[in-house]
Amino acid sequence: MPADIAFAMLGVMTIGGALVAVGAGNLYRAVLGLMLCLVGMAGLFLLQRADFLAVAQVLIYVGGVAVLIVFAVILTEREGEPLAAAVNPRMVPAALILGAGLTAVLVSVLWRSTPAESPVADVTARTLAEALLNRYLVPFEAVSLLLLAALVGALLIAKEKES
Amino acid sequence: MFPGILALVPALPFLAFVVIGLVTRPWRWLSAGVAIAAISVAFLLSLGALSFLLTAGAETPRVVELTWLTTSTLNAHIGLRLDALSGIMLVVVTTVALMVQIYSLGYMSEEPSLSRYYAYLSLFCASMLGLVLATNFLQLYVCWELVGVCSYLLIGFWYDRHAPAFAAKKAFVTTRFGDLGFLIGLIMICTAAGSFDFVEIQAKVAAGTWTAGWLGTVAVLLFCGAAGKSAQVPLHVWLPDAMEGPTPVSALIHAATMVAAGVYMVARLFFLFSASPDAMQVVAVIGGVTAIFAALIALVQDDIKRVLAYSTISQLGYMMLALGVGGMAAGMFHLFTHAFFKALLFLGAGSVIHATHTNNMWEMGGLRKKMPWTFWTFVAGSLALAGVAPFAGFFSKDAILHLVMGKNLFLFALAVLGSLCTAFYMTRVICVTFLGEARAASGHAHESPWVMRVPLVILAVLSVVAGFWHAGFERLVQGGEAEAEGLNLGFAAVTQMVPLAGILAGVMLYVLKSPDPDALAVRFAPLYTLLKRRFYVDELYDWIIDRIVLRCSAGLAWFDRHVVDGAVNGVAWLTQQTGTQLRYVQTGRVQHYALAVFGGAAILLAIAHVAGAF
Amino acid sequence: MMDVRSFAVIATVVFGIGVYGALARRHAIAVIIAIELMLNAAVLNFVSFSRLAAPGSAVSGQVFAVFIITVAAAEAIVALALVLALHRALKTARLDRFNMLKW
Amino acid sequence: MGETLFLDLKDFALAVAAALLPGGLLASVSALISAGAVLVVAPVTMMFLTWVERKGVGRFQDRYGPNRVGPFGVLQPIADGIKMILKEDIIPDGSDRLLHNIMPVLAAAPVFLLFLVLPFGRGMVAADLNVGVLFFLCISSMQSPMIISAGLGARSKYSVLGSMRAVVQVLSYEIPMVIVIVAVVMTAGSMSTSEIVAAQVRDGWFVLTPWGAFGFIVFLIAATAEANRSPFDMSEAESELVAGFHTEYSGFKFALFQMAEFLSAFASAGLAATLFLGGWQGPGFLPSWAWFGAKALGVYFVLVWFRATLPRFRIDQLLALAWKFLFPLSLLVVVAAAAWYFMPLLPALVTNLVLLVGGYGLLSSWILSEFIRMNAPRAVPDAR
Repeated sequence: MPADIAFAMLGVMTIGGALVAVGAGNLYRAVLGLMLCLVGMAGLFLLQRADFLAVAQVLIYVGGVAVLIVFAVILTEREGEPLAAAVNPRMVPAALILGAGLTAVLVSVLWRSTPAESPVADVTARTLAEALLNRYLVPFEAVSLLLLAALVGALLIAKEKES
Repeated sequence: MFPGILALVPALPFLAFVVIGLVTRPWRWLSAGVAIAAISVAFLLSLGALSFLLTAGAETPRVVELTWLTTSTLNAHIGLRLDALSGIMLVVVTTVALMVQIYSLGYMSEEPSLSRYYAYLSLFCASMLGLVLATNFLQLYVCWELVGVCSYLLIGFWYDRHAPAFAAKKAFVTTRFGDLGFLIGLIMICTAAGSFDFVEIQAKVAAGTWTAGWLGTVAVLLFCGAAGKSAQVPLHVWLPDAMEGPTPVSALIHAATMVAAGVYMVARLFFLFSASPDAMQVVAVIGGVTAIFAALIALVQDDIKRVLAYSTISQLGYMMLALGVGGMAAGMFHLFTHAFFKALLFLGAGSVIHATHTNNMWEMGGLRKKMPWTFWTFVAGSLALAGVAPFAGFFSKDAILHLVMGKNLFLFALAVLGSLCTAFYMTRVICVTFLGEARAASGHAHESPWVMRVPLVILAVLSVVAGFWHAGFERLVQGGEAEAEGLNLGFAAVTQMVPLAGILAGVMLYVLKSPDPDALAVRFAPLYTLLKRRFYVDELYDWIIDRIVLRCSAGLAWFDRHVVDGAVNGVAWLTQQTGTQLRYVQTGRVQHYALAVFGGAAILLAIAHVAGAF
Repeated sequence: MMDVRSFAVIATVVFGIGVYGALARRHAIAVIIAIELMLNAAVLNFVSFSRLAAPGSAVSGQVFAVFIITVAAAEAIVALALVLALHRALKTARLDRFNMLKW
Repeated sequence: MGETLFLDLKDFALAVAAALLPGGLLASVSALISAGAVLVVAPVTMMFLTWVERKGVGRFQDRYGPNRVGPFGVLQPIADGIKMILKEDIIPDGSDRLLHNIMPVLAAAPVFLLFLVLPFGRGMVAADLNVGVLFFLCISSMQSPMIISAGLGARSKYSVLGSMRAVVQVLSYEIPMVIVIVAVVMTAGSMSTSEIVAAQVRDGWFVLTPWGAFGFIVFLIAATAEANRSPFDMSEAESELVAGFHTEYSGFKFALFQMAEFLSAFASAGLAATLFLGGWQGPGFLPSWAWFGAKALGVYFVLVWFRATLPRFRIDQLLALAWKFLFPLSLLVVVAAAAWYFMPLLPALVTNLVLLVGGYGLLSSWILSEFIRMNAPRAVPDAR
């Protein structure tokens, strides 16, 4: 089935991107891995007919957040501090055990659950927009306020102090 | 209309207190005006209440109440109770307070913090009036303590001087001893009755709910409070020292507010006391002893205000004596008349002090010419105090003596002796202060301004005429059930000899100098010293405190410092050590914290999963 | 293979990888990247599980996903600004050089 | 005549496929055919565009332009391509080899996706997504990380500076562009490109309304900047940065970047035609796809015109243009579009004119005066 093939490819892309994102010693490559993972995620959304979300995901994450991260990397890059020492060796065992353990527990939870009928919800941009602007209007506005606050706050924090 | 509108009587002075404290403090004469206006309205209302009682009868108390707070076991109310006792007391308190406040305009005219003075006075009146109108123990107690606080504030009004501050503290602490007993008694009776209300408790007492012995215990405990407030032996020591306060305040304390509270409380709870003959006996004996004890001390004091202070203690003893032998009406009548002439005497003494700037009688003398108004009003007050007919004191004291004679001859003897002393020392005061040669301080003395004279005159008139109301008073208080006893002319004629003898003795000693008082003092030196040192009561207390209380305290302090503090410090040390060790867990690295958070979440999740939650 | 569970497994794995990265990586920006991974795993779960919701309310899951994406963007902005400020103050963006968050 | 030419071709191919393959794969095959068509058409278009560009600029500059290879030099792009492929591929020392190698591909690949949602003619849209316009935006926004990664992959100062400028520019101009598109989407009531064209069939071209005219201008300027084309080609300003982010790329890698640039510019032109110029519709003497091609090429010609005519902006002026002039105008366009949608014709016209001409005239003149005041030369304190 083409959909299954697409799912497998996207899954590999997502997980592989995630592995690159946390594994790459070079931060630029890590960002690329993140982008790969996010695009794979968008594909997984698309497979579930969440068109709008897929597109928004790419627009916001790949077009926005990833670029911001790259900018931050450029601005914080320093000579003589090799990015290669990317992981803290003393944290690695604990982090590995915790990450693997958490994944194992959650997968085990999923395994025990009974598989349910999984219809593909028919959510179009129109229905999503109607939900956002009717039922979820107040949270929607609150989120816009939050964005504004975050924007102003980030500007204030990051601004160079004038000497 | 009555008694609801009477809420204004305590409320107005209280409001004056608030207004003065918050608004008019910078303008001292305005503050005085506010206070006087408030008390004037309260005075008029009180007069209205009394006349209402006289026309409508006072057999049953009129009560309005609001629920203050409700618990599962107790309901506390706040209310107003208008009956003969409270009606009369309202008039007494507001009259004296009004006179004192007007008088203070002159006496305190140079005081910079006049606003504070009038604020305290207003609060003092408000709390006393609230006490008078109380319907239940709780309200009574609250007002009772407020009265104590106000007296503390006013005695220590000149708090920047050592003596007033010390006297204020002494007054507060001493009355506190009595209040402890009062509080215990109050808790006992109220928990036993399940109510604070006088009416309910009275009903239960009348129904014979409790044994006489238990009631006696309660009554004696309650009487402790009264003894403290009304300066009965052995808790009288604060009152003479309280003379350090401004003289008008002394007048107020002695005549209407502070000391009257004790007597009033006993009268108000008379139903309780009269249920226990033993308690009545205690009251009577304490009263009688106080009466003669204080009168004896008063004989030899040099300070004009101290003489008056001891005379107050003595007169309060008479009131208690009357109450103790069952003469509620007689006791209250004495309170009534005493309020007027004692206020008069204090204001007169204040006038003298104002003119001479000294308290010592031996520095005055010959003031009769220079201060005629003060002299004549003072004489009127003294005659009333001595119990010379037909002044007010005669009627009230005579009633008490008559009553006591019928009950207990020993106490009667004490009372008669006290009466003799009273006449003597008042004669002494007048002779030394106003007659004879002018001495050091009276050279530049002059009559006081009219704002001080007017209250003197009004009170003098009241001191003369108040006694004639004794029959009506008795009817009002007794509620018409017992026919007024009336004046026993024969008995009065006999007892009248006593004050006259006292006056005669005084005149002989201090005008004619035969025998010479100084020679007498030398001759009876031990007795004189004993009296001069006020029976060594203060010294005894000092000794007790130094030797017993402070030593026990030292032991307890050691315990507190080493055992209690040690335990507390030990706990603190333990906490600190634990924290010192634990803070190494706080590495300051955000990823370690995140590890802890995620780890905790993972473990919880795993436990829930294994337990089968999902 | 297209049922909700397989999507959820992918989300879980990505989340686990994110946890590892957030804990083990040294550079603050790498940690932010890992946090973004975790947030996205959550978004994927919202989208997937919304399919199991009653017809008509499936949209709620996607609405939540929209909110998460928005908030994640805001979070990323603030976090990066903080990293910049940190870098300016301490001349490093390595979290293991930064241990003032104590006592 | 030929209206359904391409659709018929596809149907024929599908019929052949249906005969040869099991039925379940038919949908996939259909998608593959459409995608394949896009993949074939795009490079051809790109070649044509380079020729148009060079020829056009040449004529504007009063020279002939390419005229040696083929008639009027039409085969020049093929010659260029051969040259590019044959050139040496230089990977500078110290560059990130991985990034250097994959970034050109990753930068070029998404551009093809842009063509998926453009309706080339009646019924000729490869993927009629209900979020079509948003899809277009999302793909074009993917350019910025690609550009910056390409610049960083080269690890050259010129590349890094060029890529950062490019990204700042793209992000800044994306905002007025998106807001203007919101106005169109609001009016059409859909984000699907074919629906938007259908709405213009119903209501007339949007460019003919006041808000649409202003919106079209904003869109055109923003699209020019998005495509990093002159006068907004800061990122590859030869005089300052050699060639911006693709300085260190040569040979076919350079060709891929060039292709991405030309194609995205053309896709933007196509989107402009779709959103404002009525898409494929036009008088029936030409087939719908021809109308679309003509309109898109017309818009593209305007872009060439810009390039040939206008001098380059300074970077701060460029950003100021986006934030201080286009951004307020785009917001006004949205309000005006709403007024147009809800009001009868005459009041709507008045409102639009008041808002856009009066309101924006005042606003922009105020902003301009402030801008000039702020940028006025200041007395430089004596340097000791």
